Amino acid sequence: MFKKVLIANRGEIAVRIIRACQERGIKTVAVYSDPDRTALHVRYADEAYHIGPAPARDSYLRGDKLIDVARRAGADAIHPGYGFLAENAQFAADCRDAGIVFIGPSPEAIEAMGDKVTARETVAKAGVPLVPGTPRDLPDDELIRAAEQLGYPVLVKASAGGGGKGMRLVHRPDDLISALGAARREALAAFGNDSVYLEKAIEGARHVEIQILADARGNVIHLGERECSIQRRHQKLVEEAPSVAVDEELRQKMGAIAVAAARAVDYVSAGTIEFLLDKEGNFYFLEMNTRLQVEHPVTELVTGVDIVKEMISIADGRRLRIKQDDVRMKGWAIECRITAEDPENNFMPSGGKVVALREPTGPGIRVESGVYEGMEVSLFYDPMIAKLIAYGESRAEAILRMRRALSEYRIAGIKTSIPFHRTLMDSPRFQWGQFDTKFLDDYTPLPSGDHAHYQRLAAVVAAMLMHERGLRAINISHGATQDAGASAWRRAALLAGLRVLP
Amino acid sequence: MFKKVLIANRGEIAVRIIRACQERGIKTVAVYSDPDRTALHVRYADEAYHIGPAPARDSYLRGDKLIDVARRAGADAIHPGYGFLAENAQFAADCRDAGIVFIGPSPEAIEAMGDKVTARETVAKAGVPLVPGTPRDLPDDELIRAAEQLGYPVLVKASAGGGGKGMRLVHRPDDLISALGAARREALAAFGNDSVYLEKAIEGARHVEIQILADARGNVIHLGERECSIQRRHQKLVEEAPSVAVDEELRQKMGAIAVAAARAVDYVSAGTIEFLLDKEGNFYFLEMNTRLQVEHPVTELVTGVDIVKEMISIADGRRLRIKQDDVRMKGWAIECRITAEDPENNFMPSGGKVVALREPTGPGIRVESGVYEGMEVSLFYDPMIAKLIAYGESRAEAILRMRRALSEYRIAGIKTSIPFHRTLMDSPRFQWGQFDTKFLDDYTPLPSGDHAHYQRLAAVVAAMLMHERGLRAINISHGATQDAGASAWRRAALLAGLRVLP
Amino acid sequence: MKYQAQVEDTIYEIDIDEDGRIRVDGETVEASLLQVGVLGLYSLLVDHESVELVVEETQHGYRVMLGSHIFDVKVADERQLRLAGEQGALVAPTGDLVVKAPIPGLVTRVLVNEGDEVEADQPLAILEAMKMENELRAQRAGVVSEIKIKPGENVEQGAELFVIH
Amino acid sequence: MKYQAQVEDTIYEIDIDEDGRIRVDGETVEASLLQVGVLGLYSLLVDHESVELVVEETQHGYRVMLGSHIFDVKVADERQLRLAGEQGALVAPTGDLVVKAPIPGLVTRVLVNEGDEVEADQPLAILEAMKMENELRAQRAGVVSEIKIKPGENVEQGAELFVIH
Repeated sequence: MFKKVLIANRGEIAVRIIRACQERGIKTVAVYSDPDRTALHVRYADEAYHIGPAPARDSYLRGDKLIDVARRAGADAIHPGYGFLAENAQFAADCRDAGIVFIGPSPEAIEAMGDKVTARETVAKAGVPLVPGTPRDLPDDELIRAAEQLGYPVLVKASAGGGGKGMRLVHRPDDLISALGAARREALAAFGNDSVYLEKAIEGARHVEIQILADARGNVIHLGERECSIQRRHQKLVEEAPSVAVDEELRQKMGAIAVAAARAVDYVSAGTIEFLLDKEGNFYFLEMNTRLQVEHPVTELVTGVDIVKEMISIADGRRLRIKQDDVRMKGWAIECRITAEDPENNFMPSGGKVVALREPTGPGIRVESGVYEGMEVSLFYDPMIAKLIAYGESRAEAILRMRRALSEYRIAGIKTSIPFHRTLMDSPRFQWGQFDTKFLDDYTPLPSGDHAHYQRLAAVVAAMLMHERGLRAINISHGATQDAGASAWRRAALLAGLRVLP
Repeated sequence: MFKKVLIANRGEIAVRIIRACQERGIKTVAVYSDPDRTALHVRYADEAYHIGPAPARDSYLRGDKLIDVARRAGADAIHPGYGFLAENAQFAADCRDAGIVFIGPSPEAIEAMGDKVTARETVAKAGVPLVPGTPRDLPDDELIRAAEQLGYPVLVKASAGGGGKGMRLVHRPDDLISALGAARREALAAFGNDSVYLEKAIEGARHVEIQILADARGNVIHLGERECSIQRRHQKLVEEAPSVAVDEELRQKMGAIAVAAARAVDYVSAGTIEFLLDKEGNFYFLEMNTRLQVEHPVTELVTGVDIVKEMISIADGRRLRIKQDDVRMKGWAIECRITAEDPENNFMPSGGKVVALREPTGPGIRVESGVYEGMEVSLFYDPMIAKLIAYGESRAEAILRMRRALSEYRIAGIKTSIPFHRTLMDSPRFQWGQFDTKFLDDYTPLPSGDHAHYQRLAAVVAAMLMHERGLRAINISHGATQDAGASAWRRAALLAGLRVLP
Repeated sequence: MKYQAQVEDTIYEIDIDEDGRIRVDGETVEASLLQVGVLGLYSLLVDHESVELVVEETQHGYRVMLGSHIFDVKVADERQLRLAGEQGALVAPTGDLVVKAPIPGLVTRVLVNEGDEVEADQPLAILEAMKMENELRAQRAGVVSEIKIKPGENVEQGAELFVIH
Repeated sequence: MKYQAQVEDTIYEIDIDEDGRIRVDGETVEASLLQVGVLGLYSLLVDHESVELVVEETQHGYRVMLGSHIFDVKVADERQLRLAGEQGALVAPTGDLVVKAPIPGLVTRVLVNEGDEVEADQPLAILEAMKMENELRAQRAGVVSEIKIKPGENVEQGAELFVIH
């Protein structure tokens, strides 16, 4: 087994990987940019190396520095997490050339699946069903003609990259040109490549993906599906396993197709095949994510498999410890992504200092987090700062636990998606499982019955706080010394039913 | 189902019960003594009522006040947690008389099992094996004669109560009189009753207990065993499920005996039958705990049954949802009790203010806690302030996760048992599962190989902190204003590789 | 001491006497509010109801987060009310509204022209940050009287972008 | 600036120069120590090794908790060392040791008499608190020169119980 693993990432996923290594007795090396000196991943690792200033292109994307640190620290493997260099075939190849194990698939598999058009061609040959679409690299005028043939609505997608960046849904021919422009700009900024292509938009479809595990000895299994339809601007916000739309028969069918797709590129490691699933149970290949996925914990909870530890074993050349027949889904898991965004203001990123933090705990609750008290949430990186996962014996129990846990979660100082998730868990359509990928487009939280009551409490609280401040001012100005004033204020505050902790 | 439940307890167990109620859609009522106004259980409940000053006899033990609050708040049931009034038959009867459901067994069952000598007689008739012992209420001289017949070593035990209070192990006749005196004094102080009795001490035995669930319709099942041999002065410190000493055959045998013991008192609710298990696989009834047990989470994790929710359903008159054949133990769970005690100083209770808190999270980790930042840990109540539970697919994985989680756990401002647990998880005898209830009597932590290294780091840290303070003093005295001084100090501190957050 | 607190469109009259007794619009409430160890986190017991809340100070009062609600409360005391006279202290501000950048970023598009009438919530510009495009919207209706940025400009957090009259 | 730090029986000579470079017993170490948001919690990077620690101030230095270890470090700077002269600043204190009650409780038994010689760790008295009996032990060897309590007395935390010479 590896002696020491370098984690080429930050935030919650770096912490997750460090924990997996510790539980395998493997030493860990963290890397950090300037603002991350006191980040949790730095503190939880055995060693930490500075790799540059805040911008990712000068730090977490600098493959050369990462390989150099791995050499200096004596690390024999690198885990890339997700994002940053996780799906960069060149980096995977550079690791191989440097004699360091890349904990992930081969550069060839990343390459084959990284370009979405090549990926579609490859898996189509293996019998995987595709959404009708265009080749890549077409100029705008040909794309416009192709859109007519596909039929509107169409989806504009970036050839490189993922995560919804550079993606646009177009309903009418009139809007296509501007959408192509915007998508190309976004793709260029995000991936350094403005190539886009078109797909027919499947309406009313769910985003359902299959987790697969493949070892270097030709064993490939799937761990069932995840339901990821709760998306905003193609960014997933809530995921669950299993999916209410998938029965055992469909699960095995999708699983077998996913395994075939992975085999088509001789895939080794953990990976995910994303599908669109329409109302009739037809499913279409979207793309393959050749890396650990943000939402992997929901699969871990329902299958009992530690996906990160399996990735490490696989990279070490070991055989999968489980066979397809051993995989059983039990219970239900839901994940809410906690982002530093303001749900009241169109999910605007919200930086700032975390002045108070309390994470939920208790039965059925798992938190994956990079947040700590005193942390400055930087706008340089992805706004996802933590994940809250609830597990229960049924979907209803998981939702009730999630509601309970969200009500306990306190992050003060920055705005987060927690209030959004609280209203979502109360939404009858969500509770009934009646949603598709467009769910959030026309989602309005139910007016809550306690709004007027809480409004009144907020007013009372504000008056009490102002009253307390007034008493303090009076007592300080009357007191002989500041100390005497403070204790007089304390007395006064106590009279008013208030207490101030030192 | 109940509309509103009053939780007649505090700390982590009150929080645990509030969560179970919330996940069942039941409103909750907390009660609090003076120092508990801002405790987590008060903040997590829907309503909270003050019930008196700090001493438990004036607050949490005042059954009359609790029933009065339940009436005022409109609660239709009371959950007593563990400790306090949980095994007080009079309180259970008073609840019944007041028309409030007591979420626990009948007063008659509590009574029958509460007096240990009666309990032994009752279960013996049902065929449950007993450790040889004396009747209660014998004077010292008859106990001294009886000890000769039983053969040394003998155990002096209090007739009332539990938790190791009033218990003494005696190896030689010479020590018996003083041990009887000490045990009677402790029993009198703890239970208001100085009656004691003797039992033959079973050497090399483990403490293994069986969790049972019984509904009001005559269904009684067991949820397998818990291993609780890691004890200090008869106080459990670490528990696990399953036990390395119990195979499936023994489990079913002990389970069937435990069910028979519960049936002997027409038991309804969750309960635990404690056994001594000797090296040959013989087991002897110790006592029955007629309440929810501190260590119930380890059973919940390996069986998937939420014991607290089941207790609530049972109290509501519902049938058990699971049958004996549905109970399967999967994986391994270990619990460490986090107490406010100083393991470096003979586990002396350690009060004070929690100035910093970070609880571990991540895969396989569950925290049950009543601790929060800013909390004053009071010496009025039990020193157990939280529980850390690790779950894994095997005992080895659970231990490795526990080590990892303990290394993440930070409670600053008070001394806790965390360092003790860290060394215990590193103990080969613990790792091999080779222990009995005497394990801690001659336990010395392995000298850790990193002691000298960490000693040097501690010296460096102290010098750096003193250096920083010196720079601050210089800069403040040189600065024109305090603000300028502070920022000069900040600059100086940065030069020294230090930074001070505002 | 008398206070006026405004939340959204509702104004509450709150009276706290010397013994700390509280009346809200004439109705007595029993309330206890305590900070719980960390900055901004409070436990409120009001007529036995237990509510945990996070409070931040704002220019005119407090931002109170409780449950899944966030309330901006403006609050004024007796003295401020007297100074403000007949109108009350809590009348909505009139005049110019300066729209500032809530995050640092790159202005990729400006969606309005000077002199345009805008509705509340109408998009004004696109700010790119963290590789995502973020719409910046008007907080209230009015006329765009000044535009202080151009597409392609990088702006700091808090930079003034538009004036709405 | 030169420092002397004593942990258990070991004394370290630590030198921190004006640029913040650190030498420990003559050996250069690269170290960065930062407080991380909450009181007493620090992140130390020393020659790339990452250690998180909790620090409390004590009378003569710091109590440092790292890993499962707790170290009481006495530390003195150049000036204190000069004042202390030849002996060094960190010589163990001599004379009387006052044994105080670490917790409030009821004294149920006193196990020594005035004039008794005691070993380090020998039990001195039993204090009952939280319904448990707690042994109070001698921190070091010596002679019990004074006993300030009787069985049956309630003592406050910090109360003086014994003097050991």
